[in-house]
Amino acid sequence: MATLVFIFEIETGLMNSALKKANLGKNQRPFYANTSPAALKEALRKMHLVRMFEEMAEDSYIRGLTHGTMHLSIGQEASAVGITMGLRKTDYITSTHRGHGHCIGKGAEAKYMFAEFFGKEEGYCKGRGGSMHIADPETGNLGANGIVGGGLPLATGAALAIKQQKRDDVAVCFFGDGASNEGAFHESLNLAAVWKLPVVYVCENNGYGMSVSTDRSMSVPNVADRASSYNMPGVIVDGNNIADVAEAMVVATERARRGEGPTLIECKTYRTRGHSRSDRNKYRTKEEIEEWKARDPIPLFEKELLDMGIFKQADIDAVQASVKAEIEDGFNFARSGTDPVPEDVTRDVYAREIA
Amino acid sequence: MATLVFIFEIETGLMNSALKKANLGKNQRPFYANTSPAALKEALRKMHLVRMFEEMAEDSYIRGLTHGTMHLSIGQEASAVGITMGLRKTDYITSTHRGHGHCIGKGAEAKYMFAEFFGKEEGYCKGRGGSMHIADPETGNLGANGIVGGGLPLATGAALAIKQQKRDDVAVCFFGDGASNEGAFHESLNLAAVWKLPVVYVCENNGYGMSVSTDRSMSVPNVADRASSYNMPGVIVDGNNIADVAEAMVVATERARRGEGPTLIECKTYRTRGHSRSDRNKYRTKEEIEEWKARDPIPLFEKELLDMGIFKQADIDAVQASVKAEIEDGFNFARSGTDPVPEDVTRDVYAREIA
Amino acid sequence: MRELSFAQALHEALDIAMEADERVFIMGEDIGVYGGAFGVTGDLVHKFGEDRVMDTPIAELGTAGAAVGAAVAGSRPILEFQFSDFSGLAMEQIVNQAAKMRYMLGGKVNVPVVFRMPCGSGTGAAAQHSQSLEAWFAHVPGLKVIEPSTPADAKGMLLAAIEDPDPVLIFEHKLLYKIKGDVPEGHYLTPIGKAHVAREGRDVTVVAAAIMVHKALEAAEILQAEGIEVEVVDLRSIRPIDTATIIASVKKTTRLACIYEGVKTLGIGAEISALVAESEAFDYLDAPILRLGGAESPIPYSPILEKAAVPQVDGIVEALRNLVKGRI
Amino acid sequence: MRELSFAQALHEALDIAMEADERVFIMGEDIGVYGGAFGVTGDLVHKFGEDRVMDTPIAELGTAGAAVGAAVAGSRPILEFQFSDFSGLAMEQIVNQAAKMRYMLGGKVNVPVVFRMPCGSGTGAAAQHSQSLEAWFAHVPGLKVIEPSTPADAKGMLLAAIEDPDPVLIFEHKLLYKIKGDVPEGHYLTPIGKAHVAREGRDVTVVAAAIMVHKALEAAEILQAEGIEVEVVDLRSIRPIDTATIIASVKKTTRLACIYEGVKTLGIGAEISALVAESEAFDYLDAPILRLGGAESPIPYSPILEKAAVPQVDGIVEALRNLVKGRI
Ligand SMILES: Cc1ncc(C[n+]2csc(CCOP(=O)(O)OP(=O)(O)O)c2C)c(N)n1
Ligand SMILES: Cc1ncc(C[n+]2csc(CCOP(=O)(O)OP(=O)(O)O)c2C)c(N)n1
Ligand SMILES: [Mg+2]
Ligand SMILES: [Mg+2]
Repeated sequence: MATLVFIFEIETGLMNSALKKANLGKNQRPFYANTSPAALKEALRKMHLVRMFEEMAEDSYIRGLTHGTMHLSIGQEASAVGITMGLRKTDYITSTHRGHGHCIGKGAEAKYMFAEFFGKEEGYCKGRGGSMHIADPETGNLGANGIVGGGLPLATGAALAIKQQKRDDVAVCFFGDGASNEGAFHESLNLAAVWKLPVVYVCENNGYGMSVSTDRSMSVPNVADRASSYNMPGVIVDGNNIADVAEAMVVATERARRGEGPTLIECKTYRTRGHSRSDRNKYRTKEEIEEWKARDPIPLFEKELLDMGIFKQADIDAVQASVKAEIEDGFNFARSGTDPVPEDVTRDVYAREIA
Repeated sequence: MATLVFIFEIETGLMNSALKKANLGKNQRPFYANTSPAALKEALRKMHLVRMFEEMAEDSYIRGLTHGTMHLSIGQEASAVGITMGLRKTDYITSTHRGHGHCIGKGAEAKYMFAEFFGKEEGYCKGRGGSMHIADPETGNLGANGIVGGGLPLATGAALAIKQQKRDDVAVCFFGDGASNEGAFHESLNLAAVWKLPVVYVCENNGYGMSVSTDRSMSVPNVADRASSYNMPGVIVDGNNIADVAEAMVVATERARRGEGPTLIECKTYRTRGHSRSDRNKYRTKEEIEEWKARDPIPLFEKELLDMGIFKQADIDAVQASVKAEIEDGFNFARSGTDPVPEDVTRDVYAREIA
Repeated sequence: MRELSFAQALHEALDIAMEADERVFIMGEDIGVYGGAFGVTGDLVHKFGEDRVMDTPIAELGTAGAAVGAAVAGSRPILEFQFSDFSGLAMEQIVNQAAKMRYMLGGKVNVPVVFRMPCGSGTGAAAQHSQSLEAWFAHVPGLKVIEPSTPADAKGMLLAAIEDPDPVLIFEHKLLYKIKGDVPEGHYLTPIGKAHVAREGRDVTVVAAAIMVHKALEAAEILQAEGIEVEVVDLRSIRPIDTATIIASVKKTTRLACIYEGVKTLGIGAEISALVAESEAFDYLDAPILRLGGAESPIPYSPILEKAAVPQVDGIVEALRNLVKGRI
Repeated sequence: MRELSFAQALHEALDIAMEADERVFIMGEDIGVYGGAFGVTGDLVHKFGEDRVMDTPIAELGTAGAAVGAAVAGSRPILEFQFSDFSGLAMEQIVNQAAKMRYMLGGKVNVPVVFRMPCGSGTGAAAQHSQSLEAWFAHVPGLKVIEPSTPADAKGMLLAAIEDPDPVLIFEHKLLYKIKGDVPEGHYLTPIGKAHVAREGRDVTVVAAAIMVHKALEAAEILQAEGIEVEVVDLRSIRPIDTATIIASVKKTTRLACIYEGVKTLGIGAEISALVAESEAFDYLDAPILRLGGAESPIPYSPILEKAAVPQVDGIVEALRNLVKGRI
């Protein structure tokens, strides 16, 4: 992260660092100096939204209101929101099985996400996808993916399309530490580097691929160590610190928009919940989980906002209250949604009906 | 290549460097100092055998005596022979579509190879495989492969079996620069590193994957640059110099046999023929081809042997003459081989016949 | 005999095979301390250690190929795909290498590898975790494809697969893991390639495999009350297929229904139908050959739609009734 | 009309599509200056530049997925597999992503990608370069699978594929590339999903695709001399299949033969047979349904064995003669 060049972004409130650099106090790192209070509040709101959305989803799951499986990203919200907060609607993301945060970060609404979980026609995928395929192409989210590493080639291709259409958008690819051992990682990063594509690969390294720790699955300590194989920058950030994440992302995004090619960002983070519901956490210790819980990204962000005097506690409380209301409304909206009818099982397989 | 630890090898004539180091004159690099004249002669013989075998095969192909396709390794003999000359019969290799050299290096006989090309029951694959699947499990050659990168996981698995069976054999995996962009490369090298498998990955980088040069297909200049992604040694050698190749291979093999894990060796070399017969060489210049022809590995080796006084011209002539006779005999043997009968098309699909 | 679940029966087969033969080892994602996504490997890692019950990185192509390579080099690997859907990443090694290696090498190597393939819908896991892809593999000479329906067969067929010199894929329907049944103790083999008449009847032959055998048996029970006698043939093996047993049954009942969960088009029922239609049994047929297969769609998430996407007992009953009564 | 080879016809389709629509681009191994392993792309790189005729690294999974991603992001990619056999490396992206994405996302995206799949045996390239795997893909809802047999159809169907909003795989039999035929000038579309009666006859219906259409027509010519009239239905599209045309033909001729190069078991003939056996045409059938498919083996290298591994004209003639004369 040599130099940070922030460009003013109407959609996001990030401001040009050239204008702002002069104002940097000792507590004012670029993220806080260059992000408008409105954008900071929006980021905080989204982090809470992700958290409360997942808590409610978990609860619904336990109560038997949804079926299937569900992967919670509780503890990883700083990475999801820090990466997406500076993106435009026309930028793309590809997401993972642990994708609720990415989806909300990119602009989805909780109510349609809930509707999807309840298998309703109002859901983002009209009830066909569920949690593992949650998507919102409207806001540039090309979808969660049930295939580990499945989004890597897709994001690479979206970036290729951007380049061929001479747009200055970017494609962002979320994936996990486990996914980095898939061949798709290697092929995709090599293609993007050779073709100088506008793509940012974001590894959310939460230390485990299901039950297998990175030191048992990876031959190097960091996923970012592999960036050198593709002649692209590899950046490691504290994934529980939204400022760290967002600053690295600005650099990567601008590099991509300038046509200088891809970047690999590794967010070191942790999922405090099990991999999915069948997980009995036999592969890690309680202490480890507790240590990470103490580094919860949401209070961490709130503390920085308070310390720097950007917000008062009352502002934060208001954010939380509004998110709570949004969650409740969304849940109710979804519960009373429309069930699909069996006859529609083959609808939307093809764009044009076939014989 | 920090230290070279040569172990005396009955099968190959390589001698312990501790014993030999004292004798190193200024022209006597480890390869020449530690390899018996018999083994050097055998290496030279095999290089000629590969060359003449392929010239004869090419000729047969042009004359319409064989069908299908054929990939010649002319110009790459130092790598094939340098890598295999120190191996035991119980070591494994996996080979590529350009695999005649590997096959001969590992111990196959020309006559059964010719028989295979002519589709005869006497062929190594009983006429079922042809050039692209030439194999000789008897000598540890698990086969050429029609799938670029197909041998990477296979060699990794053979190494896993060796480890599980507590043998001190090694598995050697030949592959091309083009193959290094396949996901199979990434997955295999990571597995081998994580599991510390006794495998040596040998990239024969001839500058092109079919028509695409490495600078158009790879995001780094050298395949060996990627070894760091797997926390394994990455060694670059002059693939046209058998001494260079063999010295690097001794280090890698011994490391593997000691249970210290995999190595990646990159042999920089060149194929002077086209990729296959349909190749019109539109992607490279005549000058480039001529430059490399001037670095032909066979004369290069012969010159060193003569310069160092290890052989006289007469010795070399004798080698060539004997190879020539072997080729002619082999060709005749093969031409008069047995054609398969159509009814046998489903023979050998299964080890046990199925219903 | 004791009752075991399907998953326990598979576990017991693995245990027995690993006890008996040092060359046998298991690899897969989260099969060690996690015990496997469906609990099949369970505690085996504690008994046999991490060298023989190997958690792998998430790398389906590499691990599948490593299993093939290990098999050729004299070991007896069993690879668990966490979901058989992920085999899409490993088709190259399964189809182009494992299936063809022996043949391409003139019969000079064996490839004794087993791929365990949890499959099927019904768990709400949607399009990428619910497929029934056995037809793909059954189309490939060099592979064997089995699909047991009972705990006893699961154990006996997995043992047969492990001891088989050729590559075998065992499809395990996820909804079967919890069903229980009598399972013999100790070592025994259930031969690959032999179907089993699970219920005798004279009015119509149903050919099914895995979970569809249970649905067909349920349907048969219901139809029995109406005086319709359904014969249920449990295929057990998809490649090779036991054509003789099917033909004998059809000659007796004169009607054939193929019921399968995979997508109808080019699913296993297509092959059963064609096998009978080209055989001597053709002349015995008194009605068109019925096929009930999966919908022409990916498996949807909504439980309502998910049910609609594969044959259910109601639909089977109705279709068989119509077939027997000539109302097709 | 002028005569073009099958390869030239495909080339012309690519040229026209790229002229007409800036979003169309081609990617693949050695399709640039090399011109493609079978010469289909030829000089297109000189006309459209390296950004629209992209040589790729050898990375089938990544490039297939990149094509899918580009399609979703508004481009119209065409990916050439150098040999369709290599799609084994890319099944994940073709089947789990391209085929399902639209459905999983509730119909909110289109995936207009074309995969070009050179296939088939006859070139001595052996087991890993000679397969006919169309049945795999035709088993997958969300994909369309076509397989033209003439230069005119090759052009019209490739254009239709490129303009189609859904993923289409076009199987191109390698032995067809050099055959010649009349090809209309300019832009036209040959609809996906419609079979074509290539020859009329009253004694037996042969359903075939791609190269087997030519072999069937040759056989028909020979049988004509014996007074046997063969109707040849050129399938053209494997998914969707034009059931109506097949059924109409069978009702007329009362006999059906399915002839295909892919492995017999679960090859496309299994589906054709089953479609007819479950249909109203069943009652019209005067003989068992004949299937001639590829041998139950990988494709061998030896030219003698290679020929024996797939249906040849002699064998087709004999089998049809026996079918019509009731000597099956
Ligand atoms: C190709 C594939 N292999 C395996 C799985 C099963 N699976 C789902 S998530 C997961 C772990 C993924 O680990 P990581 O990439 O680190 O993501 P995380 O779950 O930690 O967010 C596994 C093994 C899958 N869905 N797809
Ligand atoms: C998976 C796969 N993709 C593509 C091909 C077609 N092909 C055969 S050889 C070759 C080039 C391989 O390049 P490299 O690995 O550098 O080996 P070289 O031919 O240079 O020895 C290609 C593209 C193939 N056989 N397999
Ligand atoms: Mg992880
Ligand atoms: Mg090369």
